[in-house]
Amino acid sequence: MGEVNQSGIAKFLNNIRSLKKSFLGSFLRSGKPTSDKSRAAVMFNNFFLHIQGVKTHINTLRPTYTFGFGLISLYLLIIVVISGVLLMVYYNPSVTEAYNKIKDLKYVVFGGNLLRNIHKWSGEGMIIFVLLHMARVFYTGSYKKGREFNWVIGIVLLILMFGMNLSGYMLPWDQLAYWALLIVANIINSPKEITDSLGITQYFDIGGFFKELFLGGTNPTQESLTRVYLLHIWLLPMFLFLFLGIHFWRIRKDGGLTRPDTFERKDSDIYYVNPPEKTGGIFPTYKTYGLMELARGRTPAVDKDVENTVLSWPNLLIAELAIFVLTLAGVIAYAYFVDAPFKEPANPLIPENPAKAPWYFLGLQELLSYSAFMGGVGLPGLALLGLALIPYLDREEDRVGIWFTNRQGVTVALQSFIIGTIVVIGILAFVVNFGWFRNWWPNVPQILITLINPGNIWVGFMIVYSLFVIKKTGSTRMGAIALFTMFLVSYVIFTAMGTYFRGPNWDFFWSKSQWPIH
Amino acid sequence: MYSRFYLSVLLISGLVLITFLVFATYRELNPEWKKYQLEYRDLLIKNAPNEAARKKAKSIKIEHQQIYIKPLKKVDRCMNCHRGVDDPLMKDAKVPHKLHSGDYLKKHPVSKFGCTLCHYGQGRATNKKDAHGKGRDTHWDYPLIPFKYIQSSCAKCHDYLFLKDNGGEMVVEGERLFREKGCRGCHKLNGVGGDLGKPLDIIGSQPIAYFPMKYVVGERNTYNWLKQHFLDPRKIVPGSEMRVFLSEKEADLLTTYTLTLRAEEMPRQFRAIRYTTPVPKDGESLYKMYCVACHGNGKISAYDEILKRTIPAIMNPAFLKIADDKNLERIIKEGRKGTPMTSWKRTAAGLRDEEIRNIIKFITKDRPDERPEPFDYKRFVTDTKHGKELFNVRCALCHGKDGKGGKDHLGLNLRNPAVQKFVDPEFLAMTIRDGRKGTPMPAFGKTGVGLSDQDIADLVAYIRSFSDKGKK
Amino acid sequence: MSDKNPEKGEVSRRDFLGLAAIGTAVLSALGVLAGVLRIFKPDVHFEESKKFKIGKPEQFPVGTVKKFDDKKLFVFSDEDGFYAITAVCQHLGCIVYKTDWGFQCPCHGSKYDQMGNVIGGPAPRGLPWFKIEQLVDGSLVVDASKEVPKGTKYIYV
Amino acid sequence: MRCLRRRSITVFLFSVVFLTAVVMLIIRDTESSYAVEDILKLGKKVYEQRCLICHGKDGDGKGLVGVLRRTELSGRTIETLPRDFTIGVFRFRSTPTGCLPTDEDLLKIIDHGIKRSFMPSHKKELTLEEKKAVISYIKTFSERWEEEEPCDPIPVKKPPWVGSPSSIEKGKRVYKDMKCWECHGYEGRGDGPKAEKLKDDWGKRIWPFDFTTGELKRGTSPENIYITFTTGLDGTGMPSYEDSLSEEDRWHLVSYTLKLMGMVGKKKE
Repeated sequence: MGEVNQSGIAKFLNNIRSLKKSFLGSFLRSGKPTSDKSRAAVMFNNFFLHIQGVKTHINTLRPTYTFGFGLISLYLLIIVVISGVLLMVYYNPSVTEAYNKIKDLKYVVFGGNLLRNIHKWSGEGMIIFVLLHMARVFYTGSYKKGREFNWVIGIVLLILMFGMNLSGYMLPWDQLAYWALLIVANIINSPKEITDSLGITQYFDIGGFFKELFLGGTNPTQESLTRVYLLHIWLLPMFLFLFLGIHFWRIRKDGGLTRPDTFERKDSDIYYVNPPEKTGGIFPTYKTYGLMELARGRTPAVDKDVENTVLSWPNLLIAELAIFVLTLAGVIAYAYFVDAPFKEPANPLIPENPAKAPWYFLGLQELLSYSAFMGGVGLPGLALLGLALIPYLDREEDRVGIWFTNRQGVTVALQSFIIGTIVVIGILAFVVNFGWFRNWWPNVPQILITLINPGNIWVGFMIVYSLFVIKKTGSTRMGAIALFTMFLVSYVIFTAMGTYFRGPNWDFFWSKSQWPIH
Repeated sequence: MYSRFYLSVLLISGLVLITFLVFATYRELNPEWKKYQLEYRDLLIKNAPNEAARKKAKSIKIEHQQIYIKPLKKVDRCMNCHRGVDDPLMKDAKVPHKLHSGDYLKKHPVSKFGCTLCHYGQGRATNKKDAHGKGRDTHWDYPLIPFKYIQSSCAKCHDYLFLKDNGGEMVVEGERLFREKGCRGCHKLNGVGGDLGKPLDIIGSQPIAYFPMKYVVGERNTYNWLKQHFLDPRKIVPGSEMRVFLSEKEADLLTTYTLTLRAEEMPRQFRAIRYTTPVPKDGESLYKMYCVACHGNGKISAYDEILKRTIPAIMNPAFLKIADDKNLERIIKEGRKGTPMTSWKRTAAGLRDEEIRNIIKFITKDRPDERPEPFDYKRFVTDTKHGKELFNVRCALCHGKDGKGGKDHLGLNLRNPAVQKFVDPEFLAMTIRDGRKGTPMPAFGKTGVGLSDQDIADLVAYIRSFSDKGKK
Repeated sequence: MSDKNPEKGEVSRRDFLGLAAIGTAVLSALGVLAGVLRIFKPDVHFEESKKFKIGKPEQFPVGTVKKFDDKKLFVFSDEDGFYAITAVCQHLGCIVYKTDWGFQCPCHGSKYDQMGNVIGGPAPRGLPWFKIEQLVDGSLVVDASKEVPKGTKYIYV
Repeated sequence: MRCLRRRSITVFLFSVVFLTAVVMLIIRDTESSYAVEDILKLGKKVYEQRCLICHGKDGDGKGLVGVLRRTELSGRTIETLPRDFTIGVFRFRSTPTGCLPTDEDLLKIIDHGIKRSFMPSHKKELTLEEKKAVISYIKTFSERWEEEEPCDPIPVKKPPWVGSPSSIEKGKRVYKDMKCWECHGYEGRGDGPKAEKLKDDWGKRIWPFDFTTGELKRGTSPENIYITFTTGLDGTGMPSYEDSLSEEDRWHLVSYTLKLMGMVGKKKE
């Protein structure tokens, strides 16, 4: 017995002595990644890393291919989540307290102001980088060859991200928040414009229904703040992460990032990757495709261009880490210098003049100033639908993974950029100088304005022009490039118009210094 | 070994990140108020009367100073910089370390009242610019109140009788001016007053955005708006019809008083109201409160550029001679539509019948004893056509061709429904016959221009026919 | 089973059972969804009543306009009677202000005439007029949930 | 729609020109047919109907209406008496200081009235012949009209740079150098140090013009301001600057006056 006891205790002591080693061993099961095998195993066995392939294509690592836009968006999201959770420590979604809490955060919480700035700017940075990411995916034709649905998921993520930003904008309960909330609520209400024209509002008030759902009443109150808070911290993030999971899962299933069918390794790639070791290792490059030795898959995948892949550990991970630190440094530097806006406490009696939505919606607000329904629901809906349908309407599969597909693509993109800029600015200049129907015939029925307004004309022009491009070039991809370029151009120009050139009463001003003081 | 590009990116961004983290930490650790507190400690050490005090001063902690006033839900962090505000040793120090002037703090301990209760400013803020609320980018509606208006804060808790002898003269004087300049002729306060201007009940606590700041000179805050608009209403609000002509000092007094009109009410334990100030009920005071802004002393009738019309002289003996009390009461009670004269009855502007009677008593105190010779309008058979001809020659010069008076016309509006409805022909006829001595209205009867009674009757008939036409 | 007259559209017993089961599941899911949506809409909103007293008719002398700031409402009184027009811009809900010629919205420049009809800007519809009622005690009540046609004026004692 | 309106405007203008021509022909015809006595008789009739009530039976400005009062924007009440024709001194002339006005000057006043003084416009009420008659009648009140002849009017030609910022700046200097502010005040509010005790030639209290209050009495136009500087306002404290200021400086002063009146140099809203 004693002997057994002794040996038991000895074992136990032994276990204690080797605790560090065994714990780390259970944690890092593949040991220090020194060989190619163990490097692969690290990727394989780790929950967080296994979403990435063991090997990564060099094309993916070339910074000029992706510019890391998607990755930066993801990191911004991570920063947003962490800073958001920290902000929740102090924030209180109450109309009487929210404002004071944020003032306190600014004045007496260590780093509170910086934290808020980081949260705000990384949230808004996401908009920019998600759009850039979208542009990259589009211009490299990466929505094709089985990635169609992932593009649609991306659109869903885009909407959710806008929703997150918008709902966050309303939480400080200052003048900006209150009036933005009211404007958004009325955008939701804008189908009324159609039901009114048809005379069926009384029976079928869909706009009013959703507005009420959103506000929890008819005016922004505590109920609205509670609902917006719920949206911001729970509902939208939940769906965002759900769809984000699907997004990543699909990338992996679709074989990683797109790349040209005929990939040529350049000498300069040596700067971006740690070149594969030609000798030793378990993957003789001449012998096998993929990870047959490790993966219990059904068949080895062909067509993987395995000669041009490198191990993800460390090549991919070091790139990802670099971009993460770059993102964080950028956000903190920006947040150090620029404070997030925060105005007077909400006052339902005195509207801001001009009452502007957050900047990323000012393009919409410009459209809204022509017709509430079209600007708020019709055109954005159409744009999102059009974006989502692009992969299904353009099914040419050659030269995927190359920026602008070919020389013609560059030309078409450039042409649409120039024509789009001219036409959008022309339309805006016309509207600013001459007004629209209501200025000429005050009694024009609303349905006519809803149907024919500058926004609709622009969208109509975009569609006609891209059809024209399709006809001229005989390629749907070219039409898609034209359409998407024009979409981007108009988003930027309309947003700039709303942000910089619209002042009190939504009048045109060359600069903010010309605004009448009120 | 690893890729050079990403490693250099990692290195550079890592360095940038660390730099900014260090910067941010430094900024957080060295807020503006720390400098002031260190200065304060040095001052304490320097001024210490004995060794013990010096030792104590040396051990003073540099930390956040905060006053939380629970019943008011107020948080004041002003003492972060103004730590010496209740320290008698700091009597001769410079601002911000100076001891609070006067002996106010004896009865208003900082720990109970805080600072922003009287001085305004943003109590939560911890840097000078935000705390003082100066400039538009601080986004604070109640910036630090200028010293000359500070007494307005006293009226939050004290009554006028108390303030009169205890350092609140400006409020008391302002209140007197407010009454005597006839502000309530146009502005409602507590539901009593005219309808021309905005109600003033919470004007002092309105946010800055409520005031059109376009023409305000200097800092754009409520205080400057109020004062500059008292000095020249039309400069601040173009086209304003406010009739107020004040000296610089009077404008300051009125600003002080206006700032006491606030929405929030102090909790009971803060208030020290012992007496309610009696509201004057005599005719003269009431006349000043409600009538003087337009009618002035009531003796002269002059064309007014501001209201773009001639303001009648209501205390002119010639007018009083023919206007009896009943007539006056009706005019005051119903007002005159189409003119700035509002209806003053209980349910409109809020004057009680008794008060209106007192005003009439005051107006008619100079009424001559003799009564005018009656005209007896009813005995005439009138001819409006002839009246019209006469009107166009005799009356149109001043009253306008259509009898409407108005801009650049000396005469009053004769088409006014109130004139048509309430003024009896007898009154009109007598006015035309005898004129209004002391005003430009001449006597058209035998003593003056020389119209016959029949002519006058025709004129009256014509004037009274306006209302018939108006209806068609 | 499925090869039994599929062209005739007949459904076998088992298919029917499957369809019915799935249909029921879908229906109940829809029902649950509707119930969940209903949660968002309380029977009464936690806000001020849409009906409010504005005072006795005598308080509105003929020819006056009163703005009720907190109710976002203009009450007019003229020879023909009383009428109430909302101060909420029908475009995106800002608060309009009164001008000589009508109403102006500061946010997107909508303009309305004296009657509340749109005369400029993006507003899709005119400012609604609200119903005015009179209580037994004589005071007027505006019901902001009930619109009336433009030009409806109320005459009360 | 627009085309139609333009056509109707053309038709309207044409008929106006035509009618005016006809009326002028008729007037010229009838004018000569009146003898001097008849003219005076007509003048007297018109005067008694329209002028007597203010200007008095003897043209001494002491009519039944008496003093006219007016409260300006600044709150000061100005008392005006109707013009006394017996002295034969007139303010609003186009002739040099000390001179009698021309008939055209008087006609202009009768036609347009005097702003801010309750002298109404008689343009529509009287025919040209009646106006001329009444002018002749007014001239009988003072002996000056028999003794003197009106001088020649001063020509007015507005330079194009009036109202420009540099001109305003120069005008401001002139305003300062010529001590305009002594009466009119530093900001043109008519509240200069001398304004308190200003009296006219007959010892009646008068007030310097407050530029912020509105229109000039003779009508606000750069030309009218210039003519006021040049001719002075006889009988008041406003002297003629014909000799003491160059024509250019006077125009600069006009620019500055317009600025004070808020008519130029204002930021566009």
